[in-house]
Amino acid sequence: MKKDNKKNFISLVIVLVFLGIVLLLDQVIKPTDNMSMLLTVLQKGSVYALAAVSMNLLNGFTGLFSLGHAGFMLIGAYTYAMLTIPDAARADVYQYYDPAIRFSIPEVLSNGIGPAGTALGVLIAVIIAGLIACLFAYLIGLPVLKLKSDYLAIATLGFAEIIRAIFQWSKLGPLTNGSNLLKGFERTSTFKLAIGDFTLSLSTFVPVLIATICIWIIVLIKNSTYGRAFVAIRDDEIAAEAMGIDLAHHKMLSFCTSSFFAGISGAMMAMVLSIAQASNFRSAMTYEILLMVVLGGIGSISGSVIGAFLFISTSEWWLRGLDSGKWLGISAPGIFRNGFRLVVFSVIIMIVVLFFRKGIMGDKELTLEMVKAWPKNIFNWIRSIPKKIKSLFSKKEAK
Amino acid sequence: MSLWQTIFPYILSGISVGGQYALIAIGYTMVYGILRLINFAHGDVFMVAGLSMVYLAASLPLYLAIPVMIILTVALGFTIERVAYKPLRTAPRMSVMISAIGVSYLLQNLALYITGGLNKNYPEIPWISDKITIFGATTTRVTVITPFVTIALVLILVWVINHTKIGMAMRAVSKDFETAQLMGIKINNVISITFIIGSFLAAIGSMLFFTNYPGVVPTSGGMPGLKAFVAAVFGGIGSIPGAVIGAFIIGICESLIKGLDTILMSQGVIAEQIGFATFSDAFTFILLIIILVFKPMGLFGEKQTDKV
Amino acid sequence: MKRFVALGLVLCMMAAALVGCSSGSSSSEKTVKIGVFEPQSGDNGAGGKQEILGMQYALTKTPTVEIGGETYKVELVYADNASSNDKAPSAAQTLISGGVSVVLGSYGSGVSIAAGDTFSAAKVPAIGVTCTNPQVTSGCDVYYRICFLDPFQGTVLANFAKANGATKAYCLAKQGDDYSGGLCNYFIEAFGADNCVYEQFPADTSDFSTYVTNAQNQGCNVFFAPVSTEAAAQIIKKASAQSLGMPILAGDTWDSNVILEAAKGSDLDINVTTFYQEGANPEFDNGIKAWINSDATAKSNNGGNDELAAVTAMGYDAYYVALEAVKKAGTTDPAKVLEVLPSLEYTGVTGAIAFDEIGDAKRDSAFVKKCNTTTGVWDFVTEAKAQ
Amino acid sequence: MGGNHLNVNKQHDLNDSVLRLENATIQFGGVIAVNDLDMYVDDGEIVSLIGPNGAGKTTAFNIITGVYAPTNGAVYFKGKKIIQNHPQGKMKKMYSGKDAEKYINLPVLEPTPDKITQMGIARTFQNIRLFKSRTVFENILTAKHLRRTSNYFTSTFGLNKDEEAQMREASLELLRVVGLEDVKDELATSLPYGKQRRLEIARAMATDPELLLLDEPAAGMNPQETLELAEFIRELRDKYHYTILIIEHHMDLVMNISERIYVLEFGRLIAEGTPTEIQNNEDVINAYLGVGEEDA
Repeated sequence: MKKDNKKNFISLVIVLVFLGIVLLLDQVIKPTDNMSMLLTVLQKGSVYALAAVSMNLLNGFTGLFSLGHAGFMLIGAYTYAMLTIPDAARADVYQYYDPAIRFSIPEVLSNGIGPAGTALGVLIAVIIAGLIACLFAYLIGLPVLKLKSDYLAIATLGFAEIIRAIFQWSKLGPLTNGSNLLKGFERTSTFKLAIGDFTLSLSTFVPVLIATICIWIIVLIKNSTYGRAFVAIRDDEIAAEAMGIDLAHHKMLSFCTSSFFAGISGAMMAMVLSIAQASNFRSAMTYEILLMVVLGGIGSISGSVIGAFLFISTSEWWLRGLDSGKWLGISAPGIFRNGFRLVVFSVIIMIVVLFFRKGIMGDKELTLEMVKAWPKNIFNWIRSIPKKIKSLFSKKEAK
Repeated sequence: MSLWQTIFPYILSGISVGGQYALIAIGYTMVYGILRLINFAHGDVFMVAGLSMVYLAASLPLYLAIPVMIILTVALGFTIERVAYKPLRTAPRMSVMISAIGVSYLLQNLALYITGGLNKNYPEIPWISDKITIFGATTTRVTVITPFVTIALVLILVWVINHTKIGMAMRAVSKDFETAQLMGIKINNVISITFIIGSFLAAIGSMLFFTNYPGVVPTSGGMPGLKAFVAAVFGGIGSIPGAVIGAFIIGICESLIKGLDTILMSQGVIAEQIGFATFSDAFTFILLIIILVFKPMGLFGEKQTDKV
Repeated sequence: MKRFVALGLVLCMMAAALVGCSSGSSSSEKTVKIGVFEPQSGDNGAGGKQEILGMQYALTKTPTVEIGGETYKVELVYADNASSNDKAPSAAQTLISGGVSVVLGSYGSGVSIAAGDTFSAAKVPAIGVTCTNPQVTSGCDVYYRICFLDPFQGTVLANFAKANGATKAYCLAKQGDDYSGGLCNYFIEAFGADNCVYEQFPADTSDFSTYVTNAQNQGCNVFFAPVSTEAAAQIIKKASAQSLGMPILAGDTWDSNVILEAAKGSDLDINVTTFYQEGANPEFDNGIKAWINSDATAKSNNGGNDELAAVTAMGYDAYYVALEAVKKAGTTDPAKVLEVLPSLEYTGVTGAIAFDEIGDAKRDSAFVKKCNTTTGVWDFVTEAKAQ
Repeated sequence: MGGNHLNVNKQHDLNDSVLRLENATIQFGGVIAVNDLDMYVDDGEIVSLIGPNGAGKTTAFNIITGVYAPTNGAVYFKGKKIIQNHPQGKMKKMYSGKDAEKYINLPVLEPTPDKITQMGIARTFQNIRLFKSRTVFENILTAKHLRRTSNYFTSTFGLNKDEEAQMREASLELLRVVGLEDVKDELATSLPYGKQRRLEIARAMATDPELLLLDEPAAGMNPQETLELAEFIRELRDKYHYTILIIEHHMDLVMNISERIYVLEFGRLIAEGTPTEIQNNEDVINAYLGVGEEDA
């Protein structure tokens, strides 16, 4: 037990240091700097990390293959956006409709209790976003959670499409602005904290913080007795039920929890992109999140986080050069043209899917011991390469 | 205008779309019947067939381009199975499905790269692109012949499955994978042939589809693919006639829903537009969920139970 | 073990990427970077590429600029916003972090609206080339544009339709597309909502035959479909196949050789409003045509021929507006460039350009062109002014 | 037909039995897998259910544990009716068993397996079903989930520290009892076969049952191991006062530990009695003759 406490303490310190660094980066890096992509990656990465971890909770731990994630993120994004557009901006945003909601939670609260109200309002809106997604998940879960693996996948995929159509329906225009985009709501680029003369920029810190807290809660769930029940359902549904685990109840819990956090990540997505539009939340988004989970390792929370950040940083930043002619100093405009990045990317993913089926982490979690052992392991691995190559050839000869 | 006159054009285009979905749906239903795998990449094979036709027709005469396109598509289907699914035969179903999603992602991105993300115009195939008038509705010939081509191909396929040795092997494998293997059926050959047939039909389907709707983009395969899969589920996965009937129903419903505002207004049922067209894609999925909840095995599917 | 192989792979990738980042530009020559924020893929990919062509041609003509007495080499920095609103902010951020002084684009309004906040946060000025939705500039203090707006264009089109005897209009927009949705909205406002049937098709629609049937069954006598060229080509095919029987009307996106190609040989009556009429400036026309014909990539980006799109001309003008701006600012600092934009004036091939207090171009005329389906070119119809 | 019912040897009140099956019948399509099964297990008894392969033994287990709803019949646990059904839907016409009228107007009771386990019936599986990604210890701990008092919220945020500690302690204790303490951190599926069987029993025990259903616990074991297992089962019964129902093919084990034995053939009960009675029962000998049924 003591050892556990010490471990928890160390992880807490690491997380706090990480958050501190993010806060610092937020102040140091200006948007026009070369390194500002780092902030973009941190912002988007934390959105997708939460989305991937919440999907992993369902697909990885509970073994329910659901493809409805984009739908729940959409609900979260719209709920958040609708609740935080300042009243004055509504007429401009709802160009063609008469807005039905005439208040903004942060605005109402900041009128009541000052600047802290804005922060509180944003927080409340984010939580409501999660709760509404959770409510939808409950309603959807009632009929579909009985379905088996691939039928569940296709049914949830279908529901995501239905949700998208509903939010685009012109009759709901006063709420959702029809199929047009929502903007002008509280967004990360406006998150600032004024301390005396000094203004602290929080545009990266806030999403990273929200994601950290949410992922931390998911870790707690995973380690709780309910988390063990979820894994039991994944490992063997029949045995789990025979051990007294109520399948319907636990599947629903997992589904709703996953959707709750998906809703929050949707709200964060709106915050980071500063727009929300139904047409962005398509099944392709679900697939991308799924591929992040696969990349990181199904069943590993740290894997999903790594997968998400890797996916985002390569696609948004490091591999951009593959699209614009020059990468790593190699200039080949004929090959490195628009779309090449995605081709390279999908090839890497197929390699992972086919040859490294467990992804980066497998179903293990990143631990301090593992990090400590890395240098040695990597060294050993490099040393073993010649042998492997040799054995590869000798095998062929044997054939 | 009489009701019939109003809705006939919708039904006509619905039947035509349905026929094209049917040709894709067969690929889904056969693969699912044998491998229990939703081949998410199948819609993209359909898209690649369309795209390769665009490029082939630019340099070859049509009478050569069409067969080459079909061969390429079939080769693609075969290769996908060998490279992306065969190594995962013993892996959990989720892994194979993820692999399928990965292949779909790869094909779409490759198409994006090659086309530069631009819409490609499908070449006009003479005769079937001609304009004709039927019962007062003007349309292209392809619209009218699609259902007949579809039904003819399905009849041939059903005959193959019921009366040839390979058809028998297919039926055996779909009934019981392991036992079929023990009985000496060469599983891999059967699976490959299933993919070949599926891709062949997708190639024909793409020809009819893109002649009708002549723009090919990397995401062209996505929606038709999903709808065709829903059609397969609707008809009862593994059942070819089921898939075909499901596809026609979905095609007609979809077309009618797009025109529902107009139909209802012309009949005086509603005074102003409701915007049903928004749900033309979603409707397919509503149908899917209703079927899955109330008749999970589809119209013609067989029930399976897990052994404890 | 495989895990470590994967990890090793990842680490290699990271290392490679970091190397890639650090190896920035090292040339001693002074450059000014102009961001090109355009769709190069997706629905509007074709249009975006044509718009870029104008900028690229302008770059070949004027590759340097005098800023504060020094000669700067102009460099175009591209970012593909993929016609997708969710990809737009990060594409914008790529440009900003690339150190651009001013950004041009985009074709399509949605992406510009979506990226406005990103530009605004970084105080980097953006000059819209053909994004016509009012929201592009109305909610964003750094967005300017050189084209006319949808309320104007919609009114011009509605008036044109009425003048040609239309009494009932069928309006078709793409769901979630700010350009077509906005334009339809303003068209309906000007035409009279009671006489319009307005429908939206979902993304990824390929079957437009039902919409054509809807228009016929509703007894409309003009078909207004200001959608992307990709959908346009399909609509034209279906309209032709089903003998639409009414004129088709559209906005500036349709001024593209994609439309000409699709409509060639049919019996359709297609009219569009646009920014530029070929022939207004023969020197520019001939110059750019010669350039397109000499450059294979440019030609394929233009759709395989040298037919000029109005957006190309607009892109050409936008490039010079950007040069004027940095010249006037006397520095490459985006914040300074932003300051001089309100007072900037420039006369380009598409006419005189100046900005009003919102940041919109003071333009009062649009050209109406008609598709000649036998020869496959645009015929000039009229020049429409705002009332 | 009829007359196939065996007379109950002992005179006693059936309501005292821990488990009682009454007219339990299950029909899949045209096949009757379990036919009109009447049996009981008394408090603290070790009873075996034997019969040739395909006789319907595991199906009987599946009825008791709620995996399959019986087509007709009822199950009582500690005198309380827990499962009851009569032919419904398509089965109304197809049903070819007996006593359909008896339950026709009675309410249908079809609890899911977890509810049955909740009541105090736990089982093991013929084809071992351990939680394969988890360690030995975690397998036990997972089964403790059933008797939690914490809810989703409290257990997530660590507000159930005492209970969690108690669950861990109890799981360790169980591992000690079954002698798997030394391998507690190994992956469950990496254990040798015999130990996996033991772990399955321990996991079932972790749900705090009164009635244990063991489905072929000695399958794949050698005579020595089988002997140990018999001793082990008896110990468990004595220590925890379990009532135990076993399906088994190893006759040594069955005859060694059973107080009573039921014999099934083709879904029907053909004999019931003490080991000695069964060994001398002609029906049983006939059923087993020629079949030569014995696992290696």
